[in-house]
Amino acid sequence: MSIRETDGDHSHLGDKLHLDRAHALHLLREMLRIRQFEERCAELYTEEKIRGFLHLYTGEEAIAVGVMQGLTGSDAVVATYREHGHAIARGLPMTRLMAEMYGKREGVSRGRGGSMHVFDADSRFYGGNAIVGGGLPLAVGLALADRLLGRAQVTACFFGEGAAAEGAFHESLNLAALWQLPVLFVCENNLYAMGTALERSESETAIARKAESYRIPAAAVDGMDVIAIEAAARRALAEIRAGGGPRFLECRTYRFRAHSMFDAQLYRDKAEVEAWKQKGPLLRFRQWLQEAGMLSAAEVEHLEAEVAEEVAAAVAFAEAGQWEPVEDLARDVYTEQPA
Amino acid sequence: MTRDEIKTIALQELIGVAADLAGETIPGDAQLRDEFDLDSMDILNWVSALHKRLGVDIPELDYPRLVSLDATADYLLERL
Amino acid sequence: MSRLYRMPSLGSDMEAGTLIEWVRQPGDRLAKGDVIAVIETQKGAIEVEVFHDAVMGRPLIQVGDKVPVGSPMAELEDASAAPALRPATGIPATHAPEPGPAVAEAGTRTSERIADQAGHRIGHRAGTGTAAQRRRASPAARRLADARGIALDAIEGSGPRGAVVLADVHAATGTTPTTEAASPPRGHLDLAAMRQAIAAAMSRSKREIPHYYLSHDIDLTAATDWLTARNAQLPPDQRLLLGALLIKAVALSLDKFPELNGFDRDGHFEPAQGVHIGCATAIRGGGLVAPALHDADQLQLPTLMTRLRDLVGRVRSGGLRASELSDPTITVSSLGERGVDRLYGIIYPPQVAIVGFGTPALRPWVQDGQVVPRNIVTATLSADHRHSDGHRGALFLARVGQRLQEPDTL
Amino acid sequence: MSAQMIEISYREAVREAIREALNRDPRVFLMGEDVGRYGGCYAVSKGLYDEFGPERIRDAPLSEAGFTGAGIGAALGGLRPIVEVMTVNFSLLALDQIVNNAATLRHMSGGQFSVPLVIRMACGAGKQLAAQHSHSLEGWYAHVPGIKVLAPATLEDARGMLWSALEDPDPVVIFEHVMLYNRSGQLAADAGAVPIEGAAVRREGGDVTLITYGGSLFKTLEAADTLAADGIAAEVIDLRCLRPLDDATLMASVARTHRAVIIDEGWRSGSLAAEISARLMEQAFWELDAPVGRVCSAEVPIPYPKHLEDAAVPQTDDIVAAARAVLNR
Repeated sequence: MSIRETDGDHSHLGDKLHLDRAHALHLLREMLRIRQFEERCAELYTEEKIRGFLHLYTGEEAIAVGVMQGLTGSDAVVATYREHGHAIARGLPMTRLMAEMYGKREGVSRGRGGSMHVFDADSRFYGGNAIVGGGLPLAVGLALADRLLGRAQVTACFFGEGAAAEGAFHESLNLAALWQLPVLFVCENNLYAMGTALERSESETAIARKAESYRIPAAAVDGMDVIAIEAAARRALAEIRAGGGPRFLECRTYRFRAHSMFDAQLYRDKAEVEAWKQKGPLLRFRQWLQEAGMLSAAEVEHLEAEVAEEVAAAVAFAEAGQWEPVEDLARDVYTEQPA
Repeated sequence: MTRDEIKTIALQELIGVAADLAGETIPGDAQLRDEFDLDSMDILNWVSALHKRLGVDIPELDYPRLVSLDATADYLLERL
Repeated sequence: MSRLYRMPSLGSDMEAGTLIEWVRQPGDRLAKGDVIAVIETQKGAIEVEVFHDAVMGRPLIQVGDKVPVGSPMAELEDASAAPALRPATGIPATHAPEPGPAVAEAGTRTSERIADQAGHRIGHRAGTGTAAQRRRASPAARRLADARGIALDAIEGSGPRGAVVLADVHAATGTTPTTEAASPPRGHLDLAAMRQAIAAAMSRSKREIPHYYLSHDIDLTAATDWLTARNAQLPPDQRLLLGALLIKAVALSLDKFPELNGFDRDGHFEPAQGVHIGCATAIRGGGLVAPALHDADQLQLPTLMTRLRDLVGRVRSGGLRASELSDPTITVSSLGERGVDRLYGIIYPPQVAIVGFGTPALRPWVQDGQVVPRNIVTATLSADHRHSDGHRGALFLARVGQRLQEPDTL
Repeated sequence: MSAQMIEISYREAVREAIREALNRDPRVFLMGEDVGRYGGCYAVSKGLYDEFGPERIRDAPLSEAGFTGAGIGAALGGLRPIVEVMTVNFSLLALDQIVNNAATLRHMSGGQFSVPLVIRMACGAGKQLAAQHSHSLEGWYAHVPGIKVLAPATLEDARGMLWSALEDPDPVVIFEHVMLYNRSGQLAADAGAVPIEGAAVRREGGDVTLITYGGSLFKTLEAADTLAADGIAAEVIDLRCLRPLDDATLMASVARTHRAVIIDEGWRSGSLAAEISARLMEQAFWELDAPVGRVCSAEVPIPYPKHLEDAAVPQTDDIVAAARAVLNR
């Protein structure tokens, strides 16, 4: 049981992952959809169309997109408050996601949750959880239900490296391992818990090793490499589905934008951000595709235009949405019982 | 004007000044002051009303004669 | 400019009233003192008046509505602003520019505005003493007392620090907690409620007021002779009753005895500003009301008599006015020709004295050393010993007697 | 009611309720610290492990946040978990999961997800367990919209509330006062589910309404006996359900008695008693003939020595005195 390190060399993928052109373009498109959606959200935030906290996933898109490739429709997803990427990659309609950002009734959570609380029953997307570490026990419970009900489903649980400092993280890993539950823990280690650098908050900065201490097979992956992530996720998911109990992926990544919109980023150098941007998942994957002759510049342009259209349509949809009537304020605090 | 007509007028005017007696049955021989609790103000108002209606002056000294509707009718018949 | 006509308080025990009739309609000009509406209280239907010249505006409540004291009943337009000056299209006031204070009060009469600034209200008859402290009472007791038409002031409280509690209200009304009072029929006196109100007021009076009682026989021969002679010359509607003379004699005699004319306010005496005689008037079938004959000391006898007839008539028909119920400064109770020799009254709180007259009768009387038959009435005084003494009370009764010896000066 | 009665303790009544639920619905399982082999800290689940096995009588590590959250997740995933938290004090470790997740998910997700979870926990003083095992924080939970809060005091409720709570699509927190577990009495052999809404009038009386719940119910009934000996007829209302509160029953009673005393083992400041008092002011002010009285716990951590523990929580004499005070007798 060791931590597997991966690098940017995709040659090893040949026997594990059939990377045809269509799938490669799909991965690129998914990352691009997330990127453009969020860039537009940032703009809309400055225009006061979107309020509250807005945490952007920019730079980390490869993780959500990569992991989701291995999930089936009946698997469950538990995410954090930086979950737009997961929602888009999971297949939630961008229109209703944008309406949720606006707080409109047409939003995926009826506008109740906003940016931090995206929920979708149809795709088993259980948030949108804004208490750091708070989603992990839910994932354990969802997996427990699957186990006890005999369903061959997996719950993928995303969280940042900051969650590793929470008790709920350790309790959940312990429970999942103890009860051998079908959970894929995905740690998005972007090196900063809000503004606190990893080495300033953790005595052991290799998060995957913490999982290992609970006897959960763990791997550390280049979080900027969508192919590497997909490969690692597929491998882990296959092991989970085979009854091997939980698996843990630590995806080493970086967020290009501030923690939330109101963040002066005093805690890191611009040079550091720039250096990471050069390793950005979109940039690298696009370059790799072009170098491999799988993608032309014109195709990139066309792809970007298509995604821009989708984002524009989502904004139009959100703009046209309705506010939930105030009379419905108390609706769904409790389940309405049939009269 | 017959005695009965006079008696009817006397009753009407009595009710006029003491509306709260409207629902009462007032026998002709009933002692108005004692049985129907007429006080000096009621008597004065009644006398004033009868004066206006019939033009009969009823001096104060004669008030004691107005003991009942029958007695009043008799008295007024004399004075008309 | 419009003001609000609010449900007037007709007594400290009144908390709400029910509108029975709008006597005046929107657009009608109202002079100060004009009756605007009839309201139902536990003391019967009462005509309520306006205290300023005004034009009746939009009614804000409907016939049948019961609203607490102080609730707006109707808008009153300022009388100086002729209705024709109002915009015909009825632009909502909220759309008009916000007028400054001076503009806002432009329609208000100067005297009234000054009075307002001085903290007084014209037409407000109550004395200038400090406002009586709110009676401690439980919410439930307040509600029941209101429903039963009983003044809280009239009830002795057995609760903590003298608070009136439910049991006190039940005791005062002789009811049990399980019996609920039926609501009185509209437009009629609720005799049961009145009975309870009397019971409560009299109980409180007997508990709280240290009465002293004086009795004095007065020779009425001169007065009755004068009256008989006068009435003999006049048609019935101009004749006087002896009661009018008695009221006037009492009213005039009070000028030297201000301690008998006023109110007890938490143990302190507050002299009244005028002499408003509460004329105890029996209601056939039981019950008693003592509405005020305002400024009785200032009225000529014929006027006083006219007012008295009007007042008694309205007691019987249930048309008393607000100020008549709340304003008496002393009460006079006369049993007239069908009573007993003498009556000792019970003071009606917060008044401090009540004068009683028994039935005048021929009695043996010593005059110039001879026993002669004279027409004698026994006058009594029940007064609050906290605010006056027997000696002063005796002088007062003697003065009433003297006044009645010279009826032509009344 | 059936004529067939059985002698049963509160503890056994709760156990029977769990057993019935496990038998009736395969989705039901019990999870908590030492609920299995140990038999439950208060022996409620004794014997169930042998009967139902480790999957359905699931011992959890000392991870209140973890297993309570897992209970929420399992409920989301289609199960009907009964999570046992050993005492209300420990539940604070799971408060994030209960308040931030269980209570919010339905509303926050726009009605997409329900959390049909039941959390049972012991509460209350009386067993000399001192300041970290004896508190009554029911009022905190009753503060939170999105969950329902029950306080079964009687055998019928101990036996019958659980099934109804499991049937409820929303999270339900059940408080079992530690001093009730050993109380025994007669219960119908076929006793079953009872409604989990509405207060119950446990004793009728016209002079004063005594409002209480949980562990204070029997002290309050004792107080009512004492008062009755002095000619004071106290009505005793058992709230049963702390959220939502049954305002109608409270107001109807106070409309008859015009006086109320609330007995609540929680601390006075910001207590459930404070909430009820406020509602009486809002809805029954004009019925009140005296200020509302409260008997609550002293504002101290519950101490260990018996005499101090007794002094800290409402006792029968305190209730009698408070009732007399509002009656001015």
